[in-house]
Amino acid sequence: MSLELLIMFAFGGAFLTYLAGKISSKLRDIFALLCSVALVVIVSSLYKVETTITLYNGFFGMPLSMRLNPMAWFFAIAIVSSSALVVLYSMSYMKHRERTDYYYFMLLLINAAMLAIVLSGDLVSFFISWEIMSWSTFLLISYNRNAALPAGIKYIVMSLIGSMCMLVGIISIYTAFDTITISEIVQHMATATAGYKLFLLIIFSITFGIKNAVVPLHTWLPDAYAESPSPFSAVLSGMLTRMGIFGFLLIMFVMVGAENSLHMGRGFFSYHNILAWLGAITIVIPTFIAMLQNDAKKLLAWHGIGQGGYMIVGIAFGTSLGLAGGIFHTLNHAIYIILLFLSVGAIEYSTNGLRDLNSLGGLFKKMPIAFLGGLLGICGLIGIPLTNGFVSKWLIYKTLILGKAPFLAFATLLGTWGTILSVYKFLHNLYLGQLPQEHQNIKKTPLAMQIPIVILSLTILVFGILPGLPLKSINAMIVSFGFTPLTVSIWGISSETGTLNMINIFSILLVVVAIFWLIFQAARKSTAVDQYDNYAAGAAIPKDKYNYTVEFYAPFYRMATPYLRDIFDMLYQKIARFTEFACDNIRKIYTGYVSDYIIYIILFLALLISAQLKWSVF
Amino acid sequence: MDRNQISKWFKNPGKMANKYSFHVVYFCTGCGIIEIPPSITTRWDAERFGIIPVATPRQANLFLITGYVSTKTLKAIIRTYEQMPEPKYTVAFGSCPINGGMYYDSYNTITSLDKYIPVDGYIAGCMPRPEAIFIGVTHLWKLIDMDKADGYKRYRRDYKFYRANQEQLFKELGWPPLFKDASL
Amino acid sequence: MNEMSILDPVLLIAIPLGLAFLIPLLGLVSKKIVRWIPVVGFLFNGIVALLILPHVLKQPIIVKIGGFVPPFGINLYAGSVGMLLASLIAITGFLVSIYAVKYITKGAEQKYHILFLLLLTGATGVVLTGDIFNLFVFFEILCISSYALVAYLGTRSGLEASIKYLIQGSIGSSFLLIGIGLLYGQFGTLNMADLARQIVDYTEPSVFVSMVFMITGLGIEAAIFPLNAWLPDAHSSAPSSVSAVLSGIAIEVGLYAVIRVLFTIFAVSNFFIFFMVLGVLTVLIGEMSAFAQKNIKRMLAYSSIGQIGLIVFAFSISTQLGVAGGLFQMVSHTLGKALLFLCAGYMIFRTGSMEISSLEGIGKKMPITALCFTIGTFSIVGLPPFTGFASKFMIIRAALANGELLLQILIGLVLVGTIIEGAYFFKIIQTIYFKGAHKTDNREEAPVTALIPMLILVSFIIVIGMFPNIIDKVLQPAASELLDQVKYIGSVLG
Amino acid sequence: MKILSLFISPLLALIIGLLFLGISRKITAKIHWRCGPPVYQPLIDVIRSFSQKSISHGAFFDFGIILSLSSSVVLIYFLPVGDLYAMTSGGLIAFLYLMLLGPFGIALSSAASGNPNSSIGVSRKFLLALAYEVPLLLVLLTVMTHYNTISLVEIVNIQAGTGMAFSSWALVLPGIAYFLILPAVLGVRPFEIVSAPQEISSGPVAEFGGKHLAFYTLQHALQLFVGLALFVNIFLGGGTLFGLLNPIAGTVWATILGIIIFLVKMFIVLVIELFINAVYPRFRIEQAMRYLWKWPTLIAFVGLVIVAILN
Amino acid sequence: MNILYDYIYYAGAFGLIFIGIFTMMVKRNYIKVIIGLSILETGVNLFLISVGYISNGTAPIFSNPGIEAKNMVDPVPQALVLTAIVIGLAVLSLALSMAIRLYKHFGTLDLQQIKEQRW
Repeated sequence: MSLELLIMFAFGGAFLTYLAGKISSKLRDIFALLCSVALVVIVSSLYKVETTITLYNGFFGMPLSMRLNPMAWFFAIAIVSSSALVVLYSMSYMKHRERTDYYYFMLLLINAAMLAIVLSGDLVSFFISWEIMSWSTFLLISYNRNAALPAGIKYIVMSLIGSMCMLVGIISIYTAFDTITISEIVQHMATATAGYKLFLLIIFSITFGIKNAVVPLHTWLPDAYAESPSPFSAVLSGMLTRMGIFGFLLIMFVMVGAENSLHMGRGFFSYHNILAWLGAITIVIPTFIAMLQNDAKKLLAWHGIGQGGYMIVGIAFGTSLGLAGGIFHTLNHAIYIILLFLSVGAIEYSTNGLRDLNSLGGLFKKMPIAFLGGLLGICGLIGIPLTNGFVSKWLIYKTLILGKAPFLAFATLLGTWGTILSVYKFLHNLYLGQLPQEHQNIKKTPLAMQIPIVILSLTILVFGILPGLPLKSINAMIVSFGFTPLTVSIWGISSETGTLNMINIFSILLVVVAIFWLIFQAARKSTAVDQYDNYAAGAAIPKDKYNYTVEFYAPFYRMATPYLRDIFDMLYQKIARFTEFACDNIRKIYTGYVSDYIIYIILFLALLISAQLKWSVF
Repeated sequence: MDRNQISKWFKNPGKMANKYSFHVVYFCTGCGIIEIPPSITTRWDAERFGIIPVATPRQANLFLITGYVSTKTLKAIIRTYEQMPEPKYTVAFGSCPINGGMYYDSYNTITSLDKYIPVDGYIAGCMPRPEAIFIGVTHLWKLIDMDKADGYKRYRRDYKFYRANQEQLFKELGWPPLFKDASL
Repeated sequence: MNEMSILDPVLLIAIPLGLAFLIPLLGLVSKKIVRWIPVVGFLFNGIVALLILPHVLKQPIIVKIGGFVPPFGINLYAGSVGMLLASLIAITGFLVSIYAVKYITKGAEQKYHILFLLLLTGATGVVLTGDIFNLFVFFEILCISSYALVAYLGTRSGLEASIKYLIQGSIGSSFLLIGIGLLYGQFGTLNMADLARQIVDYTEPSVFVSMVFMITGLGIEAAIFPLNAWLPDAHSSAPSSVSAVLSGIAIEVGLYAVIRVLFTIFAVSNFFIFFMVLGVLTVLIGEMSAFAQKNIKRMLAYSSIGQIGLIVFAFSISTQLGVAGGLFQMVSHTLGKALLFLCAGYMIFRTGSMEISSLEGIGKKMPITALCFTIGTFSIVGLPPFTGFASKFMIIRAALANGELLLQILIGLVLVGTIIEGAYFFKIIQTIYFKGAHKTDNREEAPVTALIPMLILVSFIIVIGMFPNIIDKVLQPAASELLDQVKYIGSVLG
Repeated sequence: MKILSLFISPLLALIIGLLFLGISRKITAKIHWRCGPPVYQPLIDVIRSFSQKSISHGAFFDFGIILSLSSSVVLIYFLPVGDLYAMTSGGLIAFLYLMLLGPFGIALSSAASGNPNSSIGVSRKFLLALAYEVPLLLVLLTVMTHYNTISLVEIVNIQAGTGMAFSSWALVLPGIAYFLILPAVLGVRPFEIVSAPQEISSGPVAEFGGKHLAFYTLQHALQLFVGLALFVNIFLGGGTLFGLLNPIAGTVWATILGIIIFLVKMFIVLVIELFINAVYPRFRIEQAMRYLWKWPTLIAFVGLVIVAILN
Repeated sequence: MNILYDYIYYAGAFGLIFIGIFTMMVKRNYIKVIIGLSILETGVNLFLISVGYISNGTAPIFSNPGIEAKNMVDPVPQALVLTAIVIGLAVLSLALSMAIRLYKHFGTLDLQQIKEQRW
């Protein structure tokens, strides 16, 4: 299986899916699913293959190439598998929506573009795929209309800013080194000055920072996540946003090289340290803002930003342990956030688009599978031991503590505790507590939506208990960056400063739970009661209009709301408003009076003459 | 006190523990509640007998009806009583729950509580002093020892009777019957 | 020369001109046939131009009209730039005239087609001529026919735009003529090559006066920043097919003339910093003005100003790469903007309003048109894999190649303009596809004669965007032709 | 030793925890000038709870409380009591996370009951946790940074060599901070906001009766044990006393004595804590958060800064 | 005086150009603007003629062998002017025809009031 075939399959599949949709929607669904499953098969068959191919020399004579290495493979498999699950999920979720052809087309196109990004062997094809991804994402974010429209504009404007920065960076590299192939750039980079490297790092960091929503550049994300269709929110948060992490890895550890990017500047004011601090801020502030959200998807979106911070901290700290943590967290985040978005999507599906945390509750009896997904998802998000999130977070904490960065560690840990609060609210207000009367007879979750949720839930546990599975290929990636490899075994990680043995913890917990479960069963059997048989000072709980999930952390709201505002968003809004104002006024120079226009002409003439007198052309 | 007799503990730990760990629903039904604070604080210190007030019937095994029971309160009392886990005991406190006391002809006070929930013991007086409470508790111990404090069993057995009385008083109770298969 | 006697560049001018005057006669025969005359004419032109193009890449063709030797007679200079633009004009003209077959149904049809043919004849003449007064004449042909075409619909806005255009355009022509007169007074020749040769040796600075007048005169047609007040009015009020040509061809021809004058005749070198700033200013003002528009055609018109600014900027870098980038940007702008205007034409026709808000739900009503429009906007904004990206890539590369700080700052500003451009174009896309209620209107797709040109333009945009090497082969000789004054003089004067 | 401690540790912790609950009730009573219940009263309560017939709001209601108790037991395995510990994997970070699992299980369970009071209680519980975790994390980070390890056992071992952590003056401030937040960690007055029987009917445990309540009580006992033991381990040198046991190191007696020393230390901390507990009224949640984010956090932060500069 | 004599045509031409532009700039009436345009064009034409003009020159016809080429008036500008006049005429007629339509639509020829197309 060659890479050309893979790329052809990805892009061609997207187009063909669209065409198939013109014939019949059932055919399209099946075709889309087959396509994405086929991609999974192809990519997994390429495990441990390292190859480079040149696609064509068409772009101004620059060779556009594809290459496969451990890093690319790792991201590629994550992309294609999440895509396959999401496509499967969409088969039910999108059934009664309009423009589904378009939806599938864009979804598959985005996946193809992401695949092309991670596989691209040179910067121009990287950029082209990046942009295809950006605009197709824009088209899909806007899919839900109404509130989605400003979100889409916000996204595409910030994305454009990012890509313009990247374009400048790429062209500057091309000008400096006369090549765009990454492997050749790596060789040339040794000759570059430190200042130039710093310039490259910064300008690419803006791009990837926007994509990965590092704090001052994050403002596109909450709206975009919240307003796109749920399966796509999953892709968006799981993989698409994390292309930023891929980019950071690419620029920091592949192109500029670890030995350069980790020694840029001095002391606190070094590139990677500032990046790590930005990551820390990214963890703390959005996590606390998430606590104030009342929209399930928006809450998850803010967490998406916050979790991105862990990855940034991990990879910016730049030890093999931290790097492994950061990369592993990227994968883990993808798994659990996709799961969470799919669970919320299931609720949206069942309750006809309701995702307001204040008006739902008690759904765990009605939608057990979605609840399972939600529970394991938030466990992973918090990093409860035995879920995958724990391992990666553990790696990051350990790196930070032993790397003598207690304040960074504090930020990361604090972020975790903030996460617990807000995701518990998420879980509680959606699934636990009282089931409102109007949701007693909600739609059932279809099988096609249940399967991905179950698969992802199991993956969370498997990766949590046997973290060695993904860590092995991450280890290969780290080695390719020139770091010392970790001692990874199937159950965890061991190093001279402490080991992590997940299967150990798992087995003990399992035994203890079993023992207590037996004790529990042996004790007097309990009577089952319904949710209205609750003690509320002797009063009967009213069945209608009774929902106490509103304002779950009311005391905290009162305390924190004045301080927890997204100042950057406000700043950008101000800038946008100012730009609009400027745009609205600058066109007033076209006054509509011909005499004014003639004056402009005369003025131009005068200007030219004075320019001649100043610069003396002749 | 026989809570130090190990053999009894081995014979029936549940019963013994129930005796010496009265968790009282701290539910203010009437004026008698004024006698509870002295009894649980420094002067009389109910805790030395293992009696402590708890906030929710789910954790309790003793229900003290402290004083007169108005119709409105009765509804909450029934609800609370039904939510207590078995075994559970009820002690009516003061003369009002027994026969209405000084409210014997009041339109909104019930005169006999045991029409609505089973009562295991009465402490007469208006008001009974805290010492009387402890005497009542020791009597209850004896009743438990003799398995005569069987109010909760009676409630289960005669549920239809109680439910009928309750429904007669309140047109709508607001909760389903506790036992489905209870017979008269 | 013998084997390619059919491939005479003169035909490119002569055939449309002849056909234009043939139209009234043919109109007597059949009304319907008139509509197809421009199509036939530009098809022929396109084929001829594309056939000539490979030949001129190596060696420009000098056509001596009437057999006079260049400094004395009028000559056509069919170099790679000229032929590139001529083929572009022919192709665009061909596509737009196909579009116009069904689109122009009201009013004086015959006159429309005559004027249309004349307009593009003028444009072709401008890009091919080697004589400065001839350039003026062709320019006037172009201008006058466009004045008339802008007012073609006879609406209030059309008339207003037309007279404003006319007043400014006439001043521009007068200035151009003054410039030509001054040059002639100083050097006694009108041949560009000859002028160039003499100006190289001429040391007195007084020649700048004529240059200033010429640039101002041509600049009005080229819509460089303070001189472009006519553009939004004219482009938005004209029928869409005309707007497409005006935006896609007319202003670019004007710009070509400016560049030709600057590069070939005057060979200025240190004046470009001024034009760079001017270009960036044009970009910013154009894009910012477009941002606040409610009228779609006006928005597109302002966007054209922005694009022109970008092209000016690219040319002012005045390196091989920069000029090639500018030419490429011209090509991609022509394709993209023509496509956008064509799509907008039928979108406006179906909704009956030019307001952007009235386009809600048009994506459902006219899916193919909307798709073409979307691709056009992507190309104009410069998103891969469409042509706009490739040309922008080239320009940025040229700007960064020198490593000058000023250029870097200016390209930054240009990119800011691009972002603003992206913002408003994406808003339109949202309006087209995602705004409004979920209407279940019947499909009212544009007619086939409109769809064919649109789809052909789309395919050009995608193919050139993915394989820019195709056009790069023409761009490089073209750029070197513009930059290499000596070679130009040599090839004309022998 | 590890195998042995797998069985001994939880039993010890349960017994000691229940005993400490009883002792604390007794001592509080004594401070209140009462007689108080016998020290084994909590055991009676547990037995009574087991004997009662509880209600259940569904499988998840049961699962949460089982998980909570189990994870507390697992937590005990990580906690060195003298030389008694079963697991070191993951170190203090894993320990911190497992500490989370107990309250989390209870929260899940009580939320599944759908009781409004429980919901309020849980919300308060998490807010309080957030409030005290800020200084607690700072304190633990200070210690980990100071000793440059994430292993709890290693921290104890280092202290065994140097005496108590308090004797290193850099750790005095964190110690004070920890002591200030200890009532909040243990959830006793003045931070008894979560259960608050008079306000919200015991909060999270409002629906727990019978075996659920018994499990909760056991969990509570373990929580008490863990809170105290962590303090002893981190700041008071665990099961060592200024090298007193060094001459007999390695013998069984040393282990047993170590455990006893450990328990005594815990007891002392508990008694000091009780004096605060017995005389203070309850904070409101905002007051608690404001307090915890002010003084303890400030002290802990200064401590961390000092340690960070020293290193 | 000689200088004035040499350049009087230029002065006149630029004077006319200036007047023309000034008229176009300040006059509000469209017809007057057209008049200004026509003056401008006249000025330009005059300028072109004067470029080729040699005082006391002869017609550029080699009818008489005694006439020297350097005394001839340059014929090219005259050809140019002819073209320019034609073009000017075209523009003028177009402008005037539009004036009619303009008045029909707007009811006025005041350019200050015809400003629907702006911004």
